[in-house]
Order: sequence, then C-alpha cells, then structure tokens
Amino acid sequence: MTNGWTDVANADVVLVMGGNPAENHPVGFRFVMEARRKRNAKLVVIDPRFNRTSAVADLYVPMRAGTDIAFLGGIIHYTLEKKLFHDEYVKLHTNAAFLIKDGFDFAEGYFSGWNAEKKNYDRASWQYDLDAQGHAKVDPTLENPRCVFQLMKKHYARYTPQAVANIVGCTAEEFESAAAIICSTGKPDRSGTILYALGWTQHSHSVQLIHTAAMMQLLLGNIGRPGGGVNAQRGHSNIQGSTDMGSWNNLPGYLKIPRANHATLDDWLKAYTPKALRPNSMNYWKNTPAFMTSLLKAYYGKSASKQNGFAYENLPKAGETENYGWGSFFDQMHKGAIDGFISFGMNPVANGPNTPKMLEALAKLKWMVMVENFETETATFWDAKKLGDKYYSTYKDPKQIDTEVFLLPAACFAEKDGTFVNSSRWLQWKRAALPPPGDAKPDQEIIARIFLRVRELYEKEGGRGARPLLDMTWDYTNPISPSLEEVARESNGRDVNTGKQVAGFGELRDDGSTACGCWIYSGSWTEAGNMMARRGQEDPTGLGLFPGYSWSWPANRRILYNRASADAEGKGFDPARTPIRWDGTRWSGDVADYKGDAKPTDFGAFIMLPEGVAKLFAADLLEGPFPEHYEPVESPVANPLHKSVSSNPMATVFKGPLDPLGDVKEFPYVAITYRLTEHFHYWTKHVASSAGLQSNFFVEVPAQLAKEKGIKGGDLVRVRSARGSVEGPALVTKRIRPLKVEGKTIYQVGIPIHWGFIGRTRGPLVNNLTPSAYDPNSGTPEYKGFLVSLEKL
Amino acid sequence: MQTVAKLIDTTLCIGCKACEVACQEWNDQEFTMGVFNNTYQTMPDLAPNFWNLIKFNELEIDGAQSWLMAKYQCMHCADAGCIAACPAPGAIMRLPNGIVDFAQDHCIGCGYCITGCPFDVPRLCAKTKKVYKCSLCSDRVAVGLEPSCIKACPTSCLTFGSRDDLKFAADKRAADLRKSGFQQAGVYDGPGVGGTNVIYVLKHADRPTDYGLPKNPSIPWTVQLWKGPVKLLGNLVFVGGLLAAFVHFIRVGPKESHDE
Amino acid sequence: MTSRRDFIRTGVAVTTALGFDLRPAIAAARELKISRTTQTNSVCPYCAVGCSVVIHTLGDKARNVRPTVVHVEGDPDSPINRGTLCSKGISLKEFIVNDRRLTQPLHRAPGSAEWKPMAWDDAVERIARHIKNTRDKGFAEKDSQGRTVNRLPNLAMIGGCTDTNEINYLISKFRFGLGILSYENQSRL
Amino acid sequence: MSSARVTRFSSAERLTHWLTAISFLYAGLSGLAIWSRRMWWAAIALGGGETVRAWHPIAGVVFALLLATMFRRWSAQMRLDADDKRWLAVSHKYAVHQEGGVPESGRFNAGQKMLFWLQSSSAILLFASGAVLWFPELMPRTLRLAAILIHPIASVASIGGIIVHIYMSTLVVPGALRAMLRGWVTPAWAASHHAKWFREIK
Repeated sequence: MTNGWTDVANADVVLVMGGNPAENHPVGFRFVMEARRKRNAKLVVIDPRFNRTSAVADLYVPMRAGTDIAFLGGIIHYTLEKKLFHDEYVKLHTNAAFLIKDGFDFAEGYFSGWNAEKKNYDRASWQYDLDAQGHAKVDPTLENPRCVFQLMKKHYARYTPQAVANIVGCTAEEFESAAAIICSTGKPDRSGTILYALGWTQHSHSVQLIHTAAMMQLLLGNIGRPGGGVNAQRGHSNIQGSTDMGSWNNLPGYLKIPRANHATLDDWLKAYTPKALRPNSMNYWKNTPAFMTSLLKAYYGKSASKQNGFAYENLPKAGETENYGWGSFFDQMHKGAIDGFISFGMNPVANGPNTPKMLEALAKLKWMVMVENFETETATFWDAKKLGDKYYSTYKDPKQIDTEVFLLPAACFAEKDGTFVNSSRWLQWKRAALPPPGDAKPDQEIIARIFLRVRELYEKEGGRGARPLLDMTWDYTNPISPSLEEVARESNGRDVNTGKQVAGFGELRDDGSTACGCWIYSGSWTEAGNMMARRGQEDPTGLGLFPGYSWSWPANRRILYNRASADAEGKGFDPARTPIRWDGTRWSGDVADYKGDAKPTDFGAFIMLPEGVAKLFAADLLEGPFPEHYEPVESPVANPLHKSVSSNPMATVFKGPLDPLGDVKEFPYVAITYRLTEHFHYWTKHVASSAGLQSNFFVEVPAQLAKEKGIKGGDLVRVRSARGSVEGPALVTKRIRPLKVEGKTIYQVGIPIHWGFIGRTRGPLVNNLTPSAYDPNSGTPEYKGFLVSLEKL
Repeated sequence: MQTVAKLIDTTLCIGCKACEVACQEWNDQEFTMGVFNNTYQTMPDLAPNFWNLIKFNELEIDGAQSWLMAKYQCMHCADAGCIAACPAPGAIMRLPNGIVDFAQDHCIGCGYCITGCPFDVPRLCAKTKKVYKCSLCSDRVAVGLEPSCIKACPTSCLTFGSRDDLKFAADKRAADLRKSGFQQAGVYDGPGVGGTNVIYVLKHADRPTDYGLPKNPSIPWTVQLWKGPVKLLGNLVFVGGLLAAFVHFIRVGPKESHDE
Repeated sequence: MTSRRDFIRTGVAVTTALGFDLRPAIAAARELKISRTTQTNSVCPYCAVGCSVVIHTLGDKARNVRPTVVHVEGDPDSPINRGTLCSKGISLKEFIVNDRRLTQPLHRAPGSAEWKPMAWDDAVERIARHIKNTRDKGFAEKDSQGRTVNRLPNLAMIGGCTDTNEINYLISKFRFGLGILSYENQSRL
Repeated sequence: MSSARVTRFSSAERLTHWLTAISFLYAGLSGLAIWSRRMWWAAIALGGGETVRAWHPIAGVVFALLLATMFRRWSAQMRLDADDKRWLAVSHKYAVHQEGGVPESGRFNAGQKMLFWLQSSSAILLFASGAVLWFPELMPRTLRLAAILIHPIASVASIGGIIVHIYMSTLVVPGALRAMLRGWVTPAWAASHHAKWFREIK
C-alpha cells in the first residue's frame, strides 16, 4: 500500500476493483465504512460478481474478468476529455511534460520496437528525449505532441465509454456513472483511494494494470495524499515482509539479484545505481552502493572486505535473461531438472496453477522438505491418486513415486515472536504466547539446524561451492536457534566499528563500515530499542498515521510520496488533510518523503525516481510504456481493439504437454477463482470454525445460464477447463450478471478456492483448472479470466 | 441502572460472520458442519449451540440487485414473551440492565419460551433438554466488557451502550439515510414487545421480513390470552370452587346418611 | 455447552469504560473465563491487514503448568483493528489448539504409501546429506561462458509469506549461502 | 347378611377409578405448578422441575389411557335420559338437599354423568394439546400456539369438575367414598341415591 489501512478513512471516494475487501479483509474494510460515516464517502465497486463489498456499495458495475485496463483506460480518457484531472498536480508531480524520442508509436496492438521473430520489444524508442546533460527535455505547457501528456491522450483516445462498454460488458451509462464519481476526486480538496488485491494481480497483464491505476491516480492527483494512493491489500500476514526480504530476482530491500554479466560489485553498482534524469531530481537510489555494501557486510561479515568487493562473488548470479520465477522453476522441475525442494509454509499443489502438472513435477524430485503446521496436499502429493479420488485417477501410484518427503512440524505464529509486515508496511512485533505442541519446533531452529549441519558436512568433507556457504555469517549467540531479536537487530543494521545500531538508512555507508540486512528496515531497531513493538496511541495529525505505533518502512513513513500532497511551495492541496507541513525551515507531520530540511522547491516530489516526478509513461515494463488492454490468454472474444494481437504479446505462457489452452468453442464460459470470508486460503479447512461455517465447495452460476442449462440451486455440476475439472453443487444467483461483449452474451462462473484433499472438510482443488499463463513482469499466474465449460451432472 | 442495548446498523453489515464465530468462541460452543443451501448462509437457523446467525437474502429491490444481511439473535425484549411463557421460577431472568438471560440449571425444558418468543429465538437442546439463546454475554457485561459479538464486529455495524444513547443514534442514522434518499429507512426496535434491547437500523424498514425480522412483533395472542384472562378465570374456578365447597359444607352440610 | 453457575467475584472495579455502570444486581450468572489468564500480544497470521490479537493462556507461567489457549480476542490498542476481528481471526484458538497440528517429524520413503515418524536428528541428518549431494551434483561455479555465477539450479525453495521477517531474513541467508535462485513466496500467486 | 350390602362398583371399576385418580392427581398438581409459580412448591414436592417436565406428560398419557377404559366401560350408562334432563333443571334443589321433586337417578345421577362427559371431552383436548407441548421442537409454531392456550383452558374445566366431584363424594354424600373404595353400599343408600338403579338390580 502506498498509504495504509488507517488512511482509507480519509478518502472521499473508494474504488474497489480487483478486490473484495468486505469478504477478504473485513477488518481493513472498516476504514471504508469509517470514511462513509465521517466524510460521506462514496464506495464504487467494479467486479465480475455482485459480492459482499458490492452489497454495501453506492455503485456497483459488473465487468468481464481481465478487462480492467480497458475500464481504467476509459477513465483516463474520460478524465482527459472532460478535463477533470488535477492540472497543477499533473504538471508538477508527473512526467506529463517529458518529451519522448521520435519513433515511439503504437499501432495495431504493438508499440514501436516489436520484434516479431524474437517476440519481444526493443525498448530504444520508448526513452525520453535527453539533452546534453542527460536530462529529459520537457514542455511545461504540455502542448508538444511528443510530450507524455499528448502521447497519453492519443493512446487512450480509443477508450471511449462505448468502446469500454463493448469490451467490459457493462453499459456505457454504468461506466460513465462510475467515471463521474471516481473523477470527482480530481479536485484539489478531494481525494480518492483504490483498494485492490489479487483480482488485479492474477492476470497475464497485471503489472500494466497496476500501472494504469497509478496513472489514473496521478492524473487525479491522488498519490501521496491522505485518502489516496494505490493500495494493494495483500493476502498473507507477512507477504509484504517476505517480499521485502527478497524473491528470486531481488535481494533484501529490493536490491536486484546479480546477473552473470555483473562479474564484480562495480559492474553491479554501475548497472543498478540510477542517474538523475532532471536537474532537481534527488534520485535517492543513488545511495544503492551504501545499501548493497551494507547487505554484503551483513551477509559475509569479516569475509567481506573492500579488497574482495565485499565478497560479492559469493552471491548467486542469474543469466542475463533467465527467469527463476514460480512458473519457470516448476516447469524445470517438471522437466526433471530439479532434484531438491524446500518449502516453508507453502502448499503449491493447492495454490499454484495447473495442479495436474504440479503433481507430475513433484514426482520427479529426489527429495522434498515441507515445514508446516498441518499436513498439506503438497506434503502428501504422492497419495493424490487415492486421496484426490476421481480428479487424479490417472496419477501415479505411491510406489511409482521416488520422491523422499520430510514433513517437519513447525511452531505456529502464537508460538514464536518476531515481526509481520502488514499491507500498510507496518512492522508489528509479536510475542510468543506458549510453546509449540509436541515435538514441533520454531522455524528459526529448523532452518538453523539444517544449515549448520550442511556446513559441517562441507567443513568435514569439502565440496562444490563451499566458500559462499561457509562465508555466510551465522554468528548468533545461540546459532542452533537464533534469537529473532538478534536477527531483527541485524536487519536494522549497525556500525561495524562501534557495534551501535544505526538510526536509519541515511547512516549506511558504502565503505564497509556498516552492515545492514535489509536497508528499508533501517530504523526498526535502533539504539533506542525495538521500534516495532511500540504501542503509542497518539495521532497528532488526526489523519490516522499513528507514528508511535509499531514501525513502518521506510523510515517510519506512513504515507509514501507524501511530498506530492503539497504544491510547489509546499502548501497542501487540501488544507484539511495535509500529512506534512513546511514551516520555512523543516517539514513536520508524517516523516516527509523528502529531505527533512530541504526547501519545497529543491527537489521533485518523487525522490526515489530518477525523474524526480511520477511516471505516467514508464519504459521499465516489458510490454509497453503505456498500458494497453489485452485479453486474457484464454478469452471468449478476440480483443475488440486489435483482433490480431488479442492477448499480451509478452505474456509468459508455458507450452508443454501438460499446459494446454482451451478454445472458446469447447470452453465457452469465463471463470474466476476467489476466496470466501469464512476461510483463509488453504489453511482453515483444518480449523473447526471455518470448516463448519463453510464446509462445502460450490460453483457460482449466473441464474440465466443455469436456466439455459436446466441447473437448479444445489444441483451437482462439473466445471472443466483444458487442464482439469472440479465438481460441486451450483449456487445459482443473479449476482453474476450476463454481459454483452461484441454483441455476444458472456457468462462468468465463480469458483471459490479453499478446499483440497486434506482437511477437516474436503473438496476439489480449483487449480485443477487454471492455466500455466503468467504476467511477464511479476510472474503472477492468470487465475482471473480463463475458459471453462459447465455441465449438469 | 441503565438499560444496555445492542445497535445493529444493517447498512454496515457485510455478512462477515465475525459475530457468529465470536459468539461460538466466547461461549465455548462446538462448531457444527454447515449445509449448502444455494446461499452464503450456511447455517440454516439458530440452534441450541448457535445463538447468533446472519441471514442472507438476495433479492431485487426496485429493480436493483440487493443482498440484505442482518444478524439474528435474542432481542432482549422489555416485555419478553419467553419470560411471560416460562413456568420455571429463576429459569429466565430479566437482569436490571435489561438483559434477558436464561439460567439453564433452572430450566425444565418445557419449551414454552420458544412458543412465547415472537422472534422464534430460543432453541431446545435434545441432549441436555434445556433451552439456550444469546445471553448478551451477561458474564462480560457484568465486569464492564462489551458482548463478544460487538467487540468482534469489524465494520461497527454492531455497537453497544445504553439503550437511550443507542436509540438516539439509531434515529439519527435513519434520518440521515432518509435524507440521502432512502425514503423507507427506519428503526426497528419492537414497540409491540415494549421495546427490544436490540435495535436495528434498516434501509428498507417497510419490509423487515426481507431481513428475516417479523413485522410488528408482539407476544402471541394465545400466550397473552392464556397468561391473562384464562389464568384469571382458572384461578377463579379453582379458588372459587374450593371456597364454594367450603361455604356449601358450612351452610348446607352433608346429605342425610342412609348408611345405618 | 457451558452450564457453570459458579459466581466468581472478579474483584474488578466496574465503573466501566462505557461511562455507565453495567453491574447487574443479580451478578453475573456465568463465570468470566478470562478472569485469571495470562495475556500475550500477538498478530493474526492470516491476511495482511495485520490485526493485533490478545492470546489468553491458562496458567500463570509457573514451572509445572503447560499453558493452553483459552481465548483469543482483538487487541483494542491496535489502531488497525481496535479490538475487532473477522470470523477467522476470532477463532484463532481453534487454529493454535488443534488436534490436526503436526507434532513430530514425518518421513515418507521413496515408493512408500505412508508416513512414518522420524526423530529430529535423523531428519536433519538426512536432509543435510540430500542438500550436500544435490549441491555437489548441480552447483555451478561458472556458467557456459566461464563467468562466475555460484548458483545452484537443481534446488528450489519457496515460502516465508506467513513467517516473520526475521525468519525470512534467515531464509535469505540460507538460500544465498547455498546459491539458490529459484525462490518464490506467495506474493507472486 | 348379604342383603345389607349392595355391590356398587366392581373391583375392576374401582381399580381403574383410583389409578385414574392418581395419574390425574400427579398430572393436575404438576400442571398446577406449571400453571402458576405460586404452585411451584408442588413441582418441588413431585421431584423438581425437570422431573415434573418429564413425568407430567407421561402421567397425562396414563390418565388418558385409563380414562379411555372408563369411557369404554361407562359411556353407555352415561347417556342422559329424560329424567336426567329434568334432574339437571332442578339440580339447585339437589344441591341444598331439597330432594322433593328431584327425579330419581339410575346408576349414575345426571351430575355424575355431566362430570363424566366433562372429563372425557377435556381429556381429549388435554391429550391432543399436551402431545404438541410435549415435543415443541417437532411441532409447527401454529400448533404450539394453539396448544399453549387449549391445554390450560381444558385443564381449568377438568380440575374445576374434579373439585366438585371430590367434594361431593367425600363430604356431601356419606357412603359414596366407601362405595368407590370398598365397592358396596347399603340398600338404603342405594334406594335413596340411585332409586332406579336399585330397582333394576333388586
């Protein structure tokens, strides 16, 4: 979230799209109700289903899964056409005025630079027109046809209400009534927020979709403002924190994973330390060397010296274009290229796409370690044929599966201390309430014991790659079960010479004098103690920032980009809602996303970006600098905007024998998968309350489709995709409206997740159905909007 | 002592079922398996071990898709039908704070309260032969805590306080709703049973049955007739009969004996 | 179903935070089950709203008492949930104290159709040996162009999304120590 | 001598009567406890609230079954004839022992016959409504609502009748109690109270 849960109460308009917070984040949703009570805020819900959130919305508009970019693009068009955007904000805080190189263009579904043979883009033409200093040229009047503003206007001119309605499936009137409410926040004294979740991210074009939302919010002047922002609700308690700590392509703190061509630390720094693109750009990432060096120092301690490039060599390096994401490595596993697999609390058989392929992949492993609270479908995948009855009847017998499996019992949240980072980026310290049951152990002990034992083997026997392994620091007081307080102190960072905790990332150095495990967490455990355990109730701004409660990254800042809430002189756009104030010498209020004592005119508001302003036009993404509507990989219609380039040309789509795609003739309906409020993911089927309250898998079927098929509520139906099938009773409802797209009636079928073949209550795994199609930037699978058939049993 | 009450602003209810589970948890009730009935409401009805149910109702109101959700539990009536009907002394008490609480060890399981209740709330447990219902967490309230459902409610659809305060808040909320275009918005608090200590704000107060609430609830007339005129008449018959016999015996005496 | 009638005087001064006195003259008919518990502040492990919870455990932490959870409720100090919780959070007790929890390491041998309990030491030993073998087989110091890459392509790892930051940091050290690139968490799904 | 003793009730009749009376007493007293909290002492005396809840309906069923056998035995003898109707018209005279002009009675006088019919009809109502109240969880609400009114009304009628019956048979008519206890009356008693019957059996 750019803002945070408590801040949602400051909104005048709440757009819920690609999420269903009343269902999945009920407690977070209380701030929407608060906004309504306090500010008479309007709640607009755009969703394929009239869901729990819609039940209390001021306006609900139905849509076809996977057409969000068309909808939001339409709003961009509407905003520009009716001049409802926040003019001063757009000029001051975005790259609207930046000039783009000649040669950039968009035609027939492709941006300039498409290489039909390699099936990717040469992004050279997507760049700014730079002057001799390497700064982007600008036209403050926004009139130059090569400026971002004019190019954007041209790009979205096609997204008229009629065109949007034709793609999305609602009526043009419905679209316009939503647009009118959303665009009412373009005024300086109004703000609007967006709450989204996996309904936006689980597409083959999801990152572009978030980009569209960001563009819309920038045009309306809603970024950095209380009650504004683009807010991902996030689905797991520490999904934010675990992402902060790295993923396949990131080191902790969003430092990029080294590539094979970055042979030395200098190479890496050169590649990833950006240069300012405007004279007034603070370009905070210029400090990347300090962050990276401090991380290497934390990782490799005494082995990291200036002479050896802080042992940078130890880090694993990916090939230049290689992808080690979810889809890729499970595909590799399926091809037999992976021998071992370790999982800490994840259940890929249930939560990964294309379960039939997942089961085959796991059977090719030599060994697998699962660390869990409960038995999972993944841990017991080798018995899927029996436990999963009809769904995996052709799967191997256990005796044909040679994977050795270890299922290790872990302590649950209540039996461990440490921090979770919520979607507001708040790090909240929790304490252990009781010991784990039986022989279960806390995860830190499990990982430490394995790690230390492996190292012992290398010390004793030697072996390949011993150095990176032995160089890694593990100097905890109790190495076999490190105290999480000690680990938290390590991620905050310390001065290596004095041993003192650093107060913030501003103190990190690139000379090896500081060590810091995760630079964005600097400030979380300072010399003053554990900031994350704070329980202060004060809210001096009255905006719900609660600066003394827990600790928020970065730097305890509660609203990201808050400098953009004020104009060039530092005066808040809305005097009633100013998160930060400039008093002539320094900024007060929220921790300014700016230099604390720099004059408002010194820098651009977006200090993390080389531009110094926010990017309406972003060349960073793979499929184009402006988001374009592309159909899901499996779609019931060809893209009405450009039929020959229907879905995202850059989408990651696996094409193995177990990755079939379905055709609309055989699979005429659009399916979406989602959560229900009674359950949490695939865990609570073990919990009596959830298993009781929602014990049965079901399929939501539009009433009209049910009538066509002679299906009554409770009738058993089978949903089938090109990958697999699920069966359950039909919940026949008018809450899923049939849609008119290109003159054709489109039905959508809703499939809740949560069931599996292990638990107090059981049911089919819905990922039997989902395709091996992913977003190319993030690697997120397309769970919303794939094709299925439906039959009455 | 002030009367306590619960306000249910149904316009804020998202059917999250937190109140249902909070109630189960606090009262250490066993969770039972729900059923599928073509609705998100998987618990069909209240049960001896399930005292708090959100009813879901999908319908179209004035052509617009609606999904009404409302919590359903004991209403803690001022003029409580269960108390009126209950024969067992001490089994149902109306605490001075207005809570109508069942004391199961005094309950004889006759089930009259079920029939007496205009809201059809109490449930007889086949195993223990006792009747159960929401106690408004009298144990929590007694030590200054709010009822468990109210504490859990994420959207502040449920609030707890003195009845007067909540009635005021409810009236205001309904007036606000009418002002913002919901002509039929209103307060539902059972005047027919002397006022309930559970107060609802309904967007469509003209159609309470769509929320699963009875229209114009009152103690059933048969119960009223029984507890009123019939009981009076009966007492007259019983006492009068004995009295008449006594007077007859004194004044007239026995018949002449033909018994040697 | 509880039918305990013991009337406990909690000794709490009850002029309540609600601003009026709620003490019924007939004092509580039911005993307050959290009147003698140990309270611990924690955070809900489910979604990312980050609700604070208070875990009530039975026992005063004395040496010979094994605490068990009697109740979990929302923490009113949290500006996020202010004491409220959803249907899942409010039943966390059922998650923690659950007869389906794993309590000992289980092992499934190749080709076997059942779990067998395994001692921790044996499990750690075998896993460590597997990692070593896998690494000895697949670790790449150099790529095909002779560039130093120090990576381990034949071992994949996932998880951490419901574990604490600190454990995630330890996982990062574990995987970069071993050279694992193939690592994901729930954020991509 | 045998002529001094006229058999009024057979032992089967007496047994049935007293078993009916005992079950009635239990059902009636426990019913009264449920009728009014002021009568709750009766519930305590009869085994406590839960016991009363359990046994009252059982006593009711026993009562109803026994009453049914009495009905089978006596219903033919209980038909009102012309004399009975005249008897009823002047029953106020009977009540104050001015028996001149009161028609002679058969085995049962018209008052006893009326009691019989009153008990029989109220028992039907009590049985039907009682069955509904016995299993509230199985009964539809409308039935329960009706039963909760019918049961007390019928019981008022029934108990009211019994008060008169007990008073008459114990305190007003000497010899009546012995007739039901031991089964015999004196010829004089029979001639005086049930002249027509006495003539028939002589």
